[in-house]
Amino acid sequence: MTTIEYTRGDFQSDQEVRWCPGCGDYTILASVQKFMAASGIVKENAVFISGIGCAARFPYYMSTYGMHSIHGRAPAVATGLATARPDLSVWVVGGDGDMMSIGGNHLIHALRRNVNIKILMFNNQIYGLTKGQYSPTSEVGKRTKSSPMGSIDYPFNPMSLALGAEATFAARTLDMDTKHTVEILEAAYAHKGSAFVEIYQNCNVFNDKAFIALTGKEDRDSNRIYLEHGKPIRFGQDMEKAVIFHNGEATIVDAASVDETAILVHDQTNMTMAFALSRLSHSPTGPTPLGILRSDDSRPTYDDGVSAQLARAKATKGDGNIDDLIRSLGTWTVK
Amino acid sequence: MTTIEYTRGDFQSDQEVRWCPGCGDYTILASVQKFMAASGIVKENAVFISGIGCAARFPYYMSTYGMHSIHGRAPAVATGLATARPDLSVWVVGGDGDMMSIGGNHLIHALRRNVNIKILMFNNQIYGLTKGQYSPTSEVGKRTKSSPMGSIDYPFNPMSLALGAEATFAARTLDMDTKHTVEILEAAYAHKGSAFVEIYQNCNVFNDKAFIALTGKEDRDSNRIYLEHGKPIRFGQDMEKAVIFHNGEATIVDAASVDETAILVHDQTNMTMAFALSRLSHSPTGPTPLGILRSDDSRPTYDDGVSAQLARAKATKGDGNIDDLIRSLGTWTVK
Amino acid sequence: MSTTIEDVEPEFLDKVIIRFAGDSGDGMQLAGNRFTDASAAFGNDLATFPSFPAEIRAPAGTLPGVSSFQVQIADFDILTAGDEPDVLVAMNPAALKSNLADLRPMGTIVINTEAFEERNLAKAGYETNPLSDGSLNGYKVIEAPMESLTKEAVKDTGVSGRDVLRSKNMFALGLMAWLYSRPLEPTIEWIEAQFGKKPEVAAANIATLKAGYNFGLTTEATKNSAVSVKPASLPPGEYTTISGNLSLAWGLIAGAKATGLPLFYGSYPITPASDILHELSRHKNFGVRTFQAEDEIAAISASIGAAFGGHLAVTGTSGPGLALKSEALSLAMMTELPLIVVNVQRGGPSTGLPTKPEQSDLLFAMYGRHGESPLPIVAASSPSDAYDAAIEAIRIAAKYMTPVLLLSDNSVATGSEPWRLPERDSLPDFTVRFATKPNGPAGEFMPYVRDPLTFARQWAVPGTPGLEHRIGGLEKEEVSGNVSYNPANHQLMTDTRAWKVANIANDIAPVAVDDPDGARTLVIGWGSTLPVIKAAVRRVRNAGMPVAHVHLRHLNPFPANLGEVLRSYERVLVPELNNGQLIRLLRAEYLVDAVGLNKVSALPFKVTEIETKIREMI
Amino acid sequence: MSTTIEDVEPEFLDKVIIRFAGDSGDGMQLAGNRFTDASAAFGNDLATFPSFPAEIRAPAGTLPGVSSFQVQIADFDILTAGDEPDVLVAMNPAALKSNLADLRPMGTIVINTEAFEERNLAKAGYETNPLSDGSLNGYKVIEAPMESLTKEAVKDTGVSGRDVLRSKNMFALGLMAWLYSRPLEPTIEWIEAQFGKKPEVAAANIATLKAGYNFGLTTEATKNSAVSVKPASLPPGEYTTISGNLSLAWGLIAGAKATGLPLFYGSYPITPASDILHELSRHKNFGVRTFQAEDEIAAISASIGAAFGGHLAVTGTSGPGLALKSEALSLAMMTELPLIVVNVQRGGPSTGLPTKPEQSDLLFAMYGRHGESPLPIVAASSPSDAYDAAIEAIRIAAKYMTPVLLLSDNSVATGSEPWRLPERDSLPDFTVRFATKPNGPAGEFMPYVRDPLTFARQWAVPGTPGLEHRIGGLEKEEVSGNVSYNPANHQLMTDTRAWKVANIANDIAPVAVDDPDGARTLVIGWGSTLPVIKAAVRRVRNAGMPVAHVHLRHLNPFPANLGEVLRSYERVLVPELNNGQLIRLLRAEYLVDAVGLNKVSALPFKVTEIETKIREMI
Ligand SMILES: Cc1ncc(C[n+]2csc(CCOP(=O)(O)OP(=O)(O)O)c2C)c(N)n1
Ligand SMILES: Cc1ncc(C[n+]2csc(CCOP(=O)(O)OP(=O)(O)O)c2C)c(N)n1
Ligand code: SF4
Ligand code: SF4
Ligand SMILES: [Mg+2]
Ligand SMILES: [Mg+2]
Repeated sequence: MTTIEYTRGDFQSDQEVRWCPGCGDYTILASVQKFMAASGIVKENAVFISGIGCAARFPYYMSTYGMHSIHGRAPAVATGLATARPDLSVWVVGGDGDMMSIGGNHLIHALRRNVNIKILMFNNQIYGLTKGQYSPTSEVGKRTKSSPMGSIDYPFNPMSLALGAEATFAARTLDMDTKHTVEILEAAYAHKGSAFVEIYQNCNVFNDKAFIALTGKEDRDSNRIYLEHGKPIRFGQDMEKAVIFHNGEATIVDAASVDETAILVHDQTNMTMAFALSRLSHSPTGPTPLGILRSDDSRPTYDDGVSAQLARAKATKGDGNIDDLIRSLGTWTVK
Repeated sequence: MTTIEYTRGDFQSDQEVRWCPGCGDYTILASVQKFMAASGIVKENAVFISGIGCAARFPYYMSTYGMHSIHGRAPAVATGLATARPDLSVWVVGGDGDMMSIGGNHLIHALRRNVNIKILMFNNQIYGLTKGQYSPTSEVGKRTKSSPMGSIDYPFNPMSLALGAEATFAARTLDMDTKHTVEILEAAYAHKGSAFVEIYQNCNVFNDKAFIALTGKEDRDSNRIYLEHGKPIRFGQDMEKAVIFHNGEATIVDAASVDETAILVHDQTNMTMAFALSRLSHSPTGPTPLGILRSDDSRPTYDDGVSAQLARAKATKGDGNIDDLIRSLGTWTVK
Repeated sequence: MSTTIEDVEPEFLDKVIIRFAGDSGDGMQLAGNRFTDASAAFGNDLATFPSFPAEIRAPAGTLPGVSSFQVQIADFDILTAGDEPDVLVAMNPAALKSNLADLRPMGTIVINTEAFEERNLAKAGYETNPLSDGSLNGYKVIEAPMESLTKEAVKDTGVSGRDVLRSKNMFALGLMAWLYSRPLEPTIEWIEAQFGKKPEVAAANIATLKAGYNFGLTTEATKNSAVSVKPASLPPGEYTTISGNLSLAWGLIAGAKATGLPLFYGSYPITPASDILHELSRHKNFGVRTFQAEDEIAAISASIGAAFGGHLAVTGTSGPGLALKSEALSLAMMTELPLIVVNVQRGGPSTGLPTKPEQSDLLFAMYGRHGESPLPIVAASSPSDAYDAAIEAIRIAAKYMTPVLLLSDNSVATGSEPWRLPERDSLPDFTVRFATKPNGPAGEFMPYVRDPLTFARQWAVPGTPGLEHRIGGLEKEEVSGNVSYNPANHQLMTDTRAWKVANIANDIAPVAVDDPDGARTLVIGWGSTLPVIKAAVRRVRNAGMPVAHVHLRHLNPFPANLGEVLRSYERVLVPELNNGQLIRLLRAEYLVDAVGLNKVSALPFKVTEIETKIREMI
Repeated sequence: MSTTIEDVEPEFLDKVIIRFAGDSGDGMQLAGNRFTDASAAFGNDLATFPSFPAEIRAPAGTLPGVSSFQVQIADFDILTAGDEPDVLVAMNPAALKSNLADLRPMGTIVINTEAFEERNLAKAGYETNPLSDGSLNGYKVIEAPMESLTKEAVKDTGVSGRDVLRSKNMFALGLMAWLYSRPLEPTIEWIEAQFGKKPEVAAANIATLKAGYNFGLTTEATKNSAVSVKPASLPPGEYTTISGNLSLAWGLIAGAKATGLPLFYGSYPITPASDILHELSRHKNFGVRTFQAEDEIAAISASIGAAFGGHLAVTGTSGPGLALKSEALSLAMMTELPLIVVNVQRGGPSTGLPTKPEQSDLLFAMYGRHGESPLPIVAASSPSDAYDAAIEAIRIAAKYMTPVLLLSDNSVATGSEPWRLPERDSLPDFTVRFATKPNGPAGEFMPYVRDPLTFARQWAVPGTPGLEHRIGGLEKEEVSGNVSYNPANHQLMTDTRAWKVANIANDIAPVAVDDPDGARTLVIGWGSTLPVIKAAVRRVRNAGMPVAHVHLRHLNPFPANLGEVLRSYERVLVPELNNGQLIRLLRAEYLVDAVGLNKVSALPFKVTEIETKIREMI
């Protein structure tokens, strides 16, 4: 494979981008295009599969192969494609409704199977396309058109759900933070197996400022907990906060109040630790972990498993012959 | 409500039980009937909803109200029933395929919503009714009719999945251990909200001895880790093993090798601890936690939330009047 | 790729009146003029009515400062700019306040939400915010934070300072262009010509124009698409103006009330059905429970659960969602529980054209289940008719213990018309009587004992002592309801389920033929084509040619006299917004050589299209 | 409730030969006699052939120790106990070994698995275990651990020691009673009479009998239900005996091979389609990928993904699963990707009667999608025909870039018959040529450029440089494939999709009418009724009355000459195992006053039923 030099523009399609001005989706699109150009992925081998929703219009704006499928089914479509064509780089894009409401089952099964697909969930905590009903990541009490007295649905914590579904890669990033987004995309791509990336995305029309605690000038430094493998978890304006394990739970403390050795050193291969970190925030209104919660390359991928069985079958039985197959139960002849 | 004295027989229906002789489902049926008789639940208020599968024939054998619905949808049917009729005691029964394969999405949504339903998953790690294909809880490498070269699907850990989906109650028990089963059913019933109970169930026809590590005379004592709230976690023939937290993970050690205080004291309200314990075994071939991993009554239930909003709406707006409603946008008169 | 050519549609409209209103600095005259030009380029007849502030320099944001521009567009010769606007664009509270009274009931209001903050509200004399105090309930409101969207849109164009917000009128204009399918090109050309020397201003205006258009597209905004042809004169009575989604929701509340049961509505949002969910969720004081499910399968499954529990259960959706409900609907049929499945049809197949009208789910409603699974189908013919159709669906469901499909479509749902209200206290009585006593020989309850007249089984709800029983999706033994593999029983149950539905033909009104002059040609339709067919028939008759008209409310079973009626005409025309669905049912059932007039272009029929076809046939 | 009355069915069988074989201590004579009596009580004609070990005390488990009992049951007078058994009950390896050679190809073997352990295998002279070495591939094997199931069944009856396993013959008998729908009552009565003095032995025998019956019921065991009427003589050629699920699976492999594409099969297990998944998963050396999905929606979605990737994708299921696939199938239609959807019909609606034959999904296949969503439908008429039907479905799908519905049913799937094999190297060539070059004016790839003859669009697969493009479920602009809201385009695309399917009528064989004598009455059928209709037609003709027969492979579009054929007969009879589905399509399409003969009792037609109806009509 010769390396081709791409620019961001090489990944822009000829279609007008039709999201609302100011929508976080624009920034994510730019980050993905930037990542793609530098990734080394040959353009014709990249495929973006989506469901339905604002986020799910994404494939139209990428000049790669793509499918804007139906609501919730993108992980399943992608599973078939990646299984059939392990030579491709298959990406799934969708919103929180698409992935966690109607598509929840396909998401968790794709994760447990460890199919080699990269799943980007744009979480705006709302149904954008259908004009603003609460989603499975909306906070309790949220008033929307379908919950005029406030939602009583307790939301998922997408990181916890993905980990509970055996995700081998689970990470979180923020639309605005393009640098971090690109880093996470690189890691997801490098990971062997399915990668689940939650991207907090501002819907400035139906759910503006849902992530203000992480994006607002005043709060963002004190609320963004950037995780780095092998590093003690510290954060805050002056790194004055730290995360420790206390009573079996990850807990935030003043760094000064604990011994340096008590501070949790992030180990992205440790499933329980990843889950513990996911519990630090349920909705991003306070300190919230960003980055790779889990990345574990030790589990074989589904598509490799399929390919290996095919190869083994051919090696032991030889290439199938249909004329022999239909005679394999024994034949007789009528003269 | 007057308490009625029931016997187990009062919960047996007139239908012949048609499972294979020796199937673990019989023992579970007996446990449920025993529990019911003593539970204080008025018979006509109990409803059993199931999907499709061997396990899902369950409602026919209970003399309560019941519905044998369609494959995978029982948690959703039950959600509707419990929301409409919070006065009832709604139970869901199904197999590992019914609940975690086709029904996975409804399961996780019922759990996050905390609908007041009690979900019993009979996990035999196989599709019984359709004659023995691997299920989402079957181990990797399993050879079945649909996986002649061995399954390459990494299985769910049902406890981890339930917890990742925000289950407020998650417990595990064993078909054979009727005493423990009844205890867990009691706790599930007492819990406010949705309860997820995984019951390891032997399918002696298509997956015999899957749980032999927990049921075989030789191994069972060394492999059953019975969890009790507030108690240090010790197990083994002579309680010689213990569970501690090590590197952020629950780990099994020789009790003698650690300080008594290092032994994990089970706290069923602690989500991270519950998750950590769920990771002690992925398939029950070695030491496996049994009992209540999580039980937390602090989250309001979905059906209570619905009822409260209805009551509040009536209190503020008064009982709805249809004649006023259709005139609420203003009217005019043609003479 | 060009921006908008692909999206342009020569929209059919009998007439529409649009009023742009804002502060005098908001550029409303310009927006109005551009919209007018784009429509003229399009071949419509037009009349405009600009209105400027009386004071030259009234303070911004106040009532005297409001400037407005009204345009009437029509398919036919018009002389005035019309009276009541159908759509009001309100750029600020003052514009809303001074124009709202003119807007027709159920009209559309496009709101620049960001102008609705305290200072502006106060200037306009509002004490509470009309966006949240419920005072706009009678309208269809499209909210957009136009200022920040404009700012974002022009971000990279180079304009700055005061110029940034200048182009927000273009946002409003773009959004109206989406709603009324006007081309953007003429406006873009005009902008380019106008601001040739200031390319950044031109770019800003174009970017905002497109942003408005795309906002409509992206958020699946639908216009009021019903073509309402007003009768020459309205019969006496009390009236309101109503849209179909609202009247359908109210009909559900009313129908449930008539049965004496609480209403349960399980749904997953989908255009154009979501508003039924929104409306019902506002009426919890009627004991209405709304359940926003994780998907359409859960929505219908939960509704089946609620029906088992004795609620009047309804699940609503549009085409793709109906597809997902198919398996569970078959379960509801087998368990013979009452359930209403509302399907607001939209352009198909697949995701199709979510905001467009089409009548292409009839055969799907009829045959869209595996096995022999017959269900009654009721269709709403107009926005106000949706109320009655909902009540009728509930009557059938509760009386016959069966799921019922209730078909609406985008035109019915989002269109509106005057509705002559039923008298107070005139709600029919469909009181449901649950089983209270065992009906079996051994004192047990047998769920498949049937009423000899309706073939309905008894409804026994959990919580009733002594009636414990189990139902499910495997074939049921007659009477006992136990699982049965008996062949004769399967035949009997299959036949019974078919008879039960067929028999409803005796309990619905025979078709009323509108045939004043003894015609030899019959036009037969269903659903939202009613007003257009009516108008076409009127025109033909006015031209002195007799033609008869039948419009079906019941698509399954057909009214008992339908075959006879069809056979009494020499020629039968079936206009449908699909490729021929009702006509297939009629041909198969009655072997009449009916002729179809079909249109699948995401547009309603034009009166002339039907008129021409009738004339051709006569 | 009585135990079994509900489940008894007066099964229609032309004839079946069953052989019980086991060790002389296994009670096979008794089992055989009881089965015979239960069948006699049932009104069948019978002939039996018991066979005892030659040696009085041959060692247990050895070949000489095998005892067997054969019974032939038929609907008509029979004189001998038959030649080749259809079913062999083998209680141990020796019984299998000494009887297998007699069993007919594709026959059913009921195995007591627990007897197949090393010692017994050795005694019978087996070197490898026939249960796992593949030597039973040509049969339908039902395995049951009869010993432990018997032990469990009798646990509470009080028997102990050697008596415990004594009743395992009753397990085999009960299982056969399920498979052939014999009543249990006569046997229970006999047991009670026989063991009156040993109530615990009676109880043990009854418990085991029921356990065997319930085992069949619970695990959805199906008998070979096809009624195969052998032609008087077979044409010369090489033959094998094949069941429909197998031949369909092989046809898929062959058809994919013909296209030159790898086969992808996405499925979720469901009776009676699961065996297609099982069979395909065994042939990975053909490059076949099988994907056991989490549900039917994922199964079809993954198949669509594989199709997009250039695989020959197939998804298989039965009724309830087809319902779940409806929405995604519409996406496949809109994206115009080739895809085969196999539907093995079973008794419906809802969960219905999963192990029973029915033809009640035809209208669902035809109309089971929202919007205008036409798809070709191909049906298999017999077990061997399923091979050809699968190849034909693939031909159409690949050539026309369209999903195709391939209908089978329980009779075709689980039945078996002699199959004249195609010559070696006779596989047709359907080689698919993917797009390799841009086709747009600006050097881009336009996915909706169509072939002028087939209307098929081009298939460009990811990985091909320069052909990057996007497809999806929103309406597509002709040629470019961009999203389009244009009305004229929607009409055009709707029409094109309809034409594309209708046009296939010109590419399929005209219907061949079997009418040697110039009849005035035509019988027209589809699917698994073929052999029965053929036999009925033969009988009528033998009685000297002319009657014509047409059997349809293509249900949509119909062959081009069908209308003409239908109109050339005075009377048309349409026998179907449903409430009248093909007949509705024929009446709507051709306005012929056809008459239906319908049966929905989970049983195939009897030859006499059709014969009588034809005689009535002539
Ligand atoms: C089967 C089906 N049900 C419902 C819909 C309507 N629908 C489209 S997108 C959507 C949810 C959008 O929310 P999300 O996935 O969070 O995406 P966002 O628009 O917020 O990016 C819904 C309910 C549909 N298109 N198909
Ligand atoms: C829609 C649908 N798909 C598939 C099936 C076939 N089916 C019935 S039960 C079952 C799985 C059974 O496994 P499980 O849920 O684990 O229950 P068990 O029989 O093991 O108790 C399947 C695939 C069905 N009935 N309906
Ligand atoms: S509605 Fe929200 S998510 Fe959708 S495009 Fe607009 S801002 Fe973005
Ligand atoms: S197949 Fe397995 S799970 Fe089903 S009844 Fe038999 S032993 Fe139980
Ligand atoms: Mg969203
Ligand atoms: Mg199971």
